[in-house]
Amino acid sequence: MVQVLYFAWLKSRTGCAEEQVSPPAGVHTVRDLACWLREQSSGHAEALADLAVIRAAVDQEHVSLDSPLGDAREVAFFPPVTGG
Amino acid sequence: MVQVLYFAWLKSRTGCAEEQVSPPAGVHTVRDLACWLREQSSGHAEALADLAVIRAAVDQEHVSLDSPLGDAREVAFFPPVTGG
Amino acid sequence: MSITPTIKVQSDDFDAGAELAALNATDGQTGAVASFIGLVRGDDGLAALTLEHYPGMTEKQLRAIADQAAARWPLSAITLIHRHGRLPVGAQIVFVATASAHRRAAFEACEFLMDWLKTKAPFWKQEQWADGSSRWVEAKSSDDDAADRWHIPADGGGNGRA
Amino acid sequence: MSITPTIKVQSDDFDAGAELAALNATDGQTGAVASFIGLVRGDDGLAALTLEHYPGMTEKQLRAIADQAAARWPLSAITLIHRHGRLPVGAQIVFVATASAHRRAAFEACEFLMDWLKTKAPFWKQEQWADGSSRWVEAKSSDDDAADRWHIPADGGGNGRA
Repeated sequence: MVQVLYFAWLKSRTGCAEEQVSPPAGVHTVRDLACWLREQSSGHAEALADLAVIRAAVDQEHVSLDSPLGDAREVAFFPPVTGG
Repeated sequence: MVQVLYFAWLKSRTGCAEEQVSPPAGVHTVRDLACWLREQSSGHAEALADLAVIRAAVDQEHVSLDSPLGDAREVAFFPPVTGG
Repeated sequence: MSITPTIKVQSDDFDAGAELAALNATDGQTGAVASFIGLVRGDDGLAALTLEHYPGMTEKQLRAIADQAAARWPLSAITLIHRHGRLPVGAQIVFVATASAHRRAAFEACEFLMDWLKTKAPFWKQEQWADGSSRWVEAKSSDDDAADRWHIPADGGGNGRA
Repeated sequence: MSITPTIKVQSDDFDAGAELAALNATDGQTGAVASFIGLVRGDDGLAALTLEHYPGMTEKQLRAIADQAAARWPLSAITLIHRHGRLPVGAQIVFVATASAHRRAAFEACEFLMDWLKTKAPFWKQEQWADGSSRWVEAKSSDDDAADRWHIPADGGGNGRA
């Protein structure tokens, strides 16, 4: 089980701020997870359509989409940050 | 008549913060004035001994020692500034 | 000397003067305090910004950024404050202050922290317009360039800004 | 837009928070306020600094420095405060704050003003030591180098720092 979080416009598109998911065995990287999530609803498909504009964090650390999920408890997807 | 001001260690050496002087006709530049002032007392000679470490202002504007005195009303001599 | 940065993530406003006074309460070794305040600019009909953030990760990331600055410059104190929630035009968004013996270190660390906050801290700004519409602010490549000039090695924080 | 810098030369202490609040009282076009506070550092037995200045020229010079910054960067406000007299260890000496739409201009102008103050403003620091002795501080060539990096054309203020 992985907790998945969405922020900013990803959240409005998926329609949820967070959800518990159980990805199948073939999901190894953060990118794999995003691709699998796209299949879960049309909202998810829209939110995760263009992975070039999406950043991710695993257990609250910035990671590249090609990072392994390992035994991640929490994965977040979001647009590039705009704080400061 | 020119008002001459001294700051920091120049003031302790000349023994005065300011004085009115009437330099003779040959005094054209700020450097000429400094050289003439050196002859006025041993304190002045000591204060103005090394012109390489002395800065000047004419009528409250930084100038080079080779600037003409013109019709200056106020000339100041001081070490390089150390504010801020 | 190891320092403990002051990190605050809050919806409430902050008092920059009080924060500076705390930094000035000196060990006698601080000669320079550089600081920065970011404000909501009222561009052409903007009414407010709403800042969303990632609770938990935000404070962790701010602490990591402050630790990087402390490792890189000889600082005697660091304060980072970042607000979230709805912030009207003119409101304070962010406060960064750095104390050091000398001004160059204080200035550089302060700029570094701002550049790094802009590209690493998990905040997202949504613009609220006077006509009722809203829009998510897009990241600026100039902010990436600003952060890149500090040449921080990729820290797993890599991904990329493609 | 022409701005009127706030310039103060005084023996009294200043309230950096109040000065920043005044700068933040915004036209809505200010997004960034950078500021700097210089403090008396207590190096090895130093008790106080006494700052002498050139009344009349000081304020004029600070105004000229501020005008140069306003001409060079798009600033919405500038505040410069410089104290004189006897300042014990930990005391505030100088305050510089710059407001702009964007952070880079605010930071650069603030650093420029500090570098320029160090080499142009007619102040002289005398160190007062715990053992009763005193010594005039010598100008640092590193301050000249810092000012030189802004490539300001000689302004009659030339002379030189030989």
